[in-house]
Amino acid sequence: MPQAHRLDAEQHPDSVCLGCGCLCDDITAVVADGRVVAAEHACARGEAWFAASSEDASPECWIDGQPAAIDDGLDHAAAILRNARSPLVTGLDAVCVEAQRIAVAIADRIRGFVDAGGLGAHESSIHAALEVGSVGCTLGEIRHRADLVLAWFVDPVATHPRFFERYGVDAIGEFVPRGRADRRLCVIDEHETATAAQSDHLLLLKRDRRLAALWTVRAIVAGLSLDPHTVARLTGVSLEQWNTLARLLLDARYGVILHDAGAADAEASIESAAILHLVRVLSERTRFVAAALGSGNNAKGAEQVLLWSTGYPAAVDLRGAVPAYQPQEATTSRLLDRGEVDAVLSLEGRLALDSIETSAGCSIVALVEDDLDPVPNAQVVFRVARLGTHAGGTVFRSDGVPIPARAVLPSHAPAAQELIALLLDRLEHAPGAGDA
Amino acid sequence: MPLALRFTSASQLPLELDGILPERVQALSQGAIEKLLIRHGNRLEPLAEHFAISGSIDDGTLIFESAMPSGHGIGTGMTAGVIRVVGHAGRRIGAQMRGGRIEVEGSAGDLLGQGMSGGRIAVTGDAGDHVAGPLPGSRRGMTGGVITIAGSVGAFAAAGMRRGLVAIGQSAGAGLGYRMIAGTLVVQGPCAPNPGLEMKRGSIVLLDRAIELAPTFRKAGAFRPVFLRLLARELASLNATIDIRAFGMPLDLFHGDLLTLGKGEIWTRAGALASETQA
Amino acid sequence: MTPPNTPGPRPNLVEPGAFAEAFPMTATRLVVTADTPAWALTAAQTMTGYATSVIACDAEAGIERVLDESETPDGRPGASILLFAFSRDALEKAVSNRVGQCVMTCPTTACYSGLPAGEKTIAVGGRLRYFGDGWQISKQLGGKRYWRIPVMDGEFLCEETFGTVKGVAGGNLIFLGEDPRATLAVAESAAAAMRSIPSVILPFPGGIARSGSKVGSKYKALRASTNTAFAPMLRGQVETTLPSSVRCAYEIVIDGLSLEAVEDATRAGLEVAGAMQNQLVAVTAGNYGGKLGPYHIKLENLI
Amino acid sequence: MKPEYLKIAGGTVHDPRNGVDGEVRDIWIEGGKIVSPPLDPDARPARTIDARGLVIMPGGVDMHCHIVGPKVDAGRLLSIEQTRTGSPTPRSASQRGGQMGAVPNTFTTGYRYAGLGYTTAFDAAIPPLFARHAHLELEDTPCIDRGFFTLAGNNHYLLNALKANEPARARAFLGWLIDSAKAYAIKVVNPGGVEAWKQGAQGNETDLDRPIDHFGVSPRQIVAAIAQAVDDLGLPHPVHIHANNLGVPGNWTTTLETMRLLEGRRGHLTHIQFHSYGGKDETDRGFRSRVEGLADYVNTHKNITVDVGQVLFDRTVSMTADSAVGQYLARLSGKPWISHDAELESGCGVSVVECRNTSLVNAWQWAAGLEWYLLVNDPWQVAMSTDHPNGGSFLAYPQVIELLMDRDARIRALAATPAAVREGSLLRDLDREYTLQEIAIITRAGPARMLGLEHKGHLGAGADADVAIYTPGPDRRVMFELPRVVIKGGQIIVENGEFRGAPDGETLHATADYDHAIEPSIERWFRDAYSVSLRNYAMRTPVAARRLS
Repeated sequence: MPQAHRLDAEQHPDSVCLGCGCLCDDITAVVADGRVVAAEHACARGEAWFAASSEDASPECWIDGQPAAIDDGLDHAAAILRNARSPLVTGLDAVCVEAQRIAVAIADRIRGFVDAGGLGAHESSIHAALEVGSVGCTLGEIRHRADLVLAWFVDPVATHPRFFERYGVDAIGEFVPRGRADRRLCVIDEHETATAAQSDHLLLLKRDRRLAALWTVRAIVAGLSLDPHTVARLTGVSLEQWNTLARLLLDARYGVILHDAGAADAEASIESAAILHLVRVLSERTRFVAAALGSGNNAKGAEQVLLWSTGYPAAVDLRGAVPAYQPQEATTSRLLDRGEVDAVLSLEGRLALDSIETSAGCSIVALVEDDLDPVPNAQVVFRVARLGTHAGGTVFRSDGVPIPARAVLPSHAPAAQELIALLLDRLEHAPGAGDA
Repeated sequence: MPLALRFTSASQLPLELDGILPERVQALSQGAIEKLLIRHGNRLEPLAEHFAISGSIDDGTLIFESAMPSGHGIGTGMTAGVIRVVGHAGRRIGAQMRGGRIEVEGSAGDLLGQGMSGGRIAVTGDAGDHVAGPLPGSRRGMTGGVITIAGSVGAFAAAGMRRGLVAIGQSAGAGLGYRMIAGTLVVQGPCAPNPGLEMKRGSIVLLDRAIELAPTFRKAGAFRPVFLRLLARELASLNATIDIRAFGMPLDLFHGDLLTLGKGEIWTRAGALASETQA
Repeated sequence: MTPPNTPGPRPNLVEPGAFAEAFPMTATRLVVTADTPAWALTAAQTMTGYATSVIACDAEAGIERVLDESETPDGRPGASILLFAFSRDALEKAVSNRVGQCVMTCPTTACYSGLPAGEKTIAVGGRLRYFGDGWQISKQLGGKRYWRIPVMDGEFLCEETFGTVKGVAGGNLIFLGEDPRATLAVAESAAAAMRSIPSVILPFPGGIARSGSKVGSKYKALRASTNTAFAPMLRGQVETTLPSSVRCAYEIVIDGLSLEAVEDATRAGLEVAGAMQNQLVAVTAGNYGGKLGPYHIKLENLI
Repeated sequence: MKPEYLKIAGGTVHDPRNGVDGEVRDIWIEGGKIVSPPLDPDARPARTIDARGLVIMPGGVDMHCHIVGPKVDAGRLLSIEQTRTGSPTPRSASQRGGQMGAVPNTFTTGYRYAGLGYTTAFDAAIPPLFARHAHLELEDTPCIDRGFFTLAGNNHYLLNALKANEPARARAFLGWLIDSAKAYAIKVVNPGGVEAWKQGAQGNETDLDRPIDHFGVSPRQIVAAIAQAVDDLGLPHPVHIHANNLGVPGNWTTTLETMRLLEGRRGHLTHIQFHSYGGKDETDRGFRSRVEGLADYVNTHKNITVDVGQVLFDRTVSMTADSAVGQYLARLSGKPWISHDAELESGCGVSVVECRNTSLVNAWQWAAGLEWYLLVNDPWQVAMSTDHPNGGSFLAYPQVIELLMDRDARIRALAATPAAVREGSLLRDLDREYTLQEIAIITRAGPARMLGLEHKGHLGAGADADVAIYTPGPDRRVMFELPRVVIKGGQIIVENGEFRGAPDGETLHATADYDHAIEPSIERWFRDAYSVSLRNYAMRTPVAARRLS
């Protein structure tokens, strides 16, 4: 990290990097010439994230592809949303909690659907929590206590470069005073990943064998006897190796399974639930937790805001008098794929871009952070200040810890929460507001 | 004479048809039926705005005459009478159904028979995900009734099922019988690997020739118990598209999921498992 | 059985005014099936043994009919059985004991209710399931619940509840003759004809009882004792109802699911008696003076 | 500008703090506050509420509930089925939609509290690490003033300070913590026990005097030190104690010891019902209520206050920072369980539970709760709570009031419990019936006093104009379920049973005058130990909050 900065450079300590799910908040962003010239403590990925902070020059609003005044854009957007019969507010995971709260209020006023985002990664984790619950912890607990880390089809060394340094494995902790030397790292993955290269134990497992493998481990932990041939055939790994792994898990004082954020398919849901089940059973014998490696977005915030303001974690239908939970119906991808919405307020502009094919006949109001070309097929586009560099706001880390991202650069464009607060105001006070 | 509803609207937006039930319209005049409110997107609109209504319901039958993939919740909470749907229909058909009969001449969307506790649903085409599954936030699926589907189904069919019978004429997707509590499930065609995970009780009969079970299912042997004869007869009487000749010879019995009680049973054709678990 | 063109019975063959006095009893019908007709019959015979009279048995029972494959719920050979008892509780106990001891134990069998489960039912599989020691499996098919109880040749399947009806028990015919052999031959033919009537059974051995009874006894502990009035060898010692030439009386007791069925069976017996009248002195019926049973089946009305 | 008055005329006023017991008075409101009647004889109120024949009380104060924060969201997640089937609060121009399950959304929470005449509520268990989350959520909780207590009983910094025998550092840290979290009070949950549980699956602290591994301080030391520090800091509410061994048979001795160790220092023992069981010692055969001895102690020690944590017979969600209890309950039910360890601070356990009057344990819990209300002589020492949603919903308060005011209703309910409770509980012989004045104390004036809320829980001049007006009737449950008028900060929220508007409430927090010399040490601590930086942890930016100190 180069430490020599121009004399007029501004230092912003404790800045938050949204480059990955680590949400490292010990970054000193160094600002000069209206951009972040250095991000001290950041990994390469984080440096790139800060460096991508663009100049804040392009227009703040487009209507039908033409630059326009924000006021006009708001009027136009409000008209679209107010007249919509089946509107969707989505992309909540791209914005801060403050904006998410307003987004839910907008969905409530326009009587639409509201959902976190397009990828549906939350589906499996929510499904799993409903089936099993979850035994977890904040990332700092992993650092202080975990003497066994099992990386299950995740490669944090590559995707979350500072994870081991900050939250576990390499870090010194209260109950793991020698850091890495006090911990075991097990990796189960398809390939010899960067994380695998650092592991003490590695099991190579084909992706489509994940459920068979989880059931094998669960059975061993439960004390069931298994047929070695069947296990080898179903998992491609010998029963003996699974027994060894199970022993490691049971011998841990505080073990953690690191897994990914999930996916929208059935197998991923079952897999997530099985991991949580395994952890719950292990918790009867020792301390064990599961932790999802988040991404740099605010998916956890979206889940929490939706829970507290509607009672449900995602895919909420606010068309009726009370919120309804439609986890298998009102997700963004399903609604768009099926053409069941006639207007979309997307707080995550790329979502609108991605779904052009399927959303024909549907009006789009989009918020974008970058000065991209106007979003094709969107009627109204607002450029908002980039969260974490140009705008502040609270982001929930994947472990639920709220972290306030702050602006380090000035912005002409409003923050997402400011912009949609104006939009909500239009919807509440313009003629026709509150009509059923 | 049945009461016929022909879909005349151009809208593709979701229509919630949950209040349109034989037992409800029975007592209503044509005019009153036309004024029944249905949810179209986020508004309540009269039925007549979307449907041409003819006939009357003196025989207890209500017919949706046209394909309606965006028409959801048909037969929700139904207790008596008959609903026929001609053409593909939307999601949540027969949700929370307690009695009566729904016939879909076409395919059904996701969540067919969600939270169903009684009655009979027959689908000539395919059905989507979560057939006979639980209501949102619940872990318990269908608690009674019969669903037959001539075609294939998506993921999580009969997940959390508590009671009743589901027969699937062709293939089934992942999560078949996941966390099944009890009940009976028959699949004629191929099914995704690992059916019946975490099932506690209940019977799953898989008639395809290649089945993959989790390692926590254990073989008991090949049997032909009387209950399979009864099941075959029941399937025949339901006109389910299941080849009941397979029931004429012993089937392999596996018990599981040993992780969760292990009192469930999966029946397969003899030798359908490439290698069998024995402990 | 009865030859066609049978001439009518001679006058006074049927004792004038004779009537059978019948009682309501709770009744059920079981269908027992097995892999072979022989095992089905074995189960049926065993479970209907020692079931002649509720005077000293837990129930009155008999095989109603042998069933072929097309007639049973599971497509196997079987038999239908009727059982009668004084109360539904008594019936439930008798049926579940008998099914438990005589059907469940019998190779390859299964057991079903032969009556629709109306308002009144008795639990059979519902009681026997506990034999499964926790491994029993409940199955609902076609609106009925079955219990699958693991046993050594696989599993014993038994329907959970059996429908019951108010049946009629104690219908009877008494054949009076001079020659015991000839009288018995008539009774045998009559029993055969009566058994072909649906919904009835003749609970006594071969359908025929020789020890007709009267209510009460000189011994306080006994509720019934030999019917002295019909015992020919007591003719010199007690008052008798037997005509002087009669040396032998055989009784056929009829239990049926309805009064009509009992009457039909009685009629069938009378027809045989008519056809074989030259082997009889008279036909009569037993009663208690009409004070005990609500049903009076007058033989004359059935000719 | 002329003052705009709202006058509540001719009502029967119950204002225990000001010694008003059922007197007919006029209440004048102006600028969101209760004011003295204007001296100007010509002063005319802009609006007068005719309250003749009606009962007037200050707005209710719930001093211990769980309404915000990560564990409440976890509870929402696990109770979707209850929410989906709960009674609706339909959307209107002034209201967001919601359904009242065991754990309703924040809006429904606010509306329903107001709908009962409650205008203030405190969430009892927020780890400081999640304070920011709690504050965001409180901002979405309308109609009530609110705040939270923050957790300190298993905090590593504090344990280290106690281990080093540095009470001054511990005190300064607690002051800093209150300030940093913008919390209202300091709470301890299973002091030391949560840390012990985190160190090993079977770990928990069963003995007040056994030092916790690694830290070498005992629960007794933790509670005593925090109680002293809170007193020394002059926080408005004393240490809020969720004692060790919650729910464990025989735990009454732990509870008694915990009261004793306060040695005259102020202390509030919360959901005391869950800590009042016999069953382990030699004289007790099995699980049962052991309230009597504890209540006697409270009756003779004015330094102690309690809230009850009444259990009702219903389906609900258990949520606690006591991870060990969370796991115990989940093990019993086999149902979904959410546990979440908060680094260096706390734990969290959430699971779905159902209480039945046919269950011996549940029935004893129910009886123990009522015994508490009836055996504490001075109503100022006992506050009403259900530990919402743990023992039951706050919506059950009218039901509890009925059981307290009507002995016959109580005996009827008792009759439906198992024989051991029916015959073994003291309830059979307790004839006490609460008066309206006493109800006003345990639901409003008392909790406000316990919390040190000068502006709440009374109707004297200067108080917040939070007022509940009830229609008196023999059916106390109906009376308290359906207030005629509810006023919050001078604004009418409920009138004639109808919802009139949903004002935003305020978040109330305390401030402490602590020794700022501690800050470098805390900075070092954060750099070395936390997964977030100090600057991103502490709530430096003002929240929409009112400071109370």
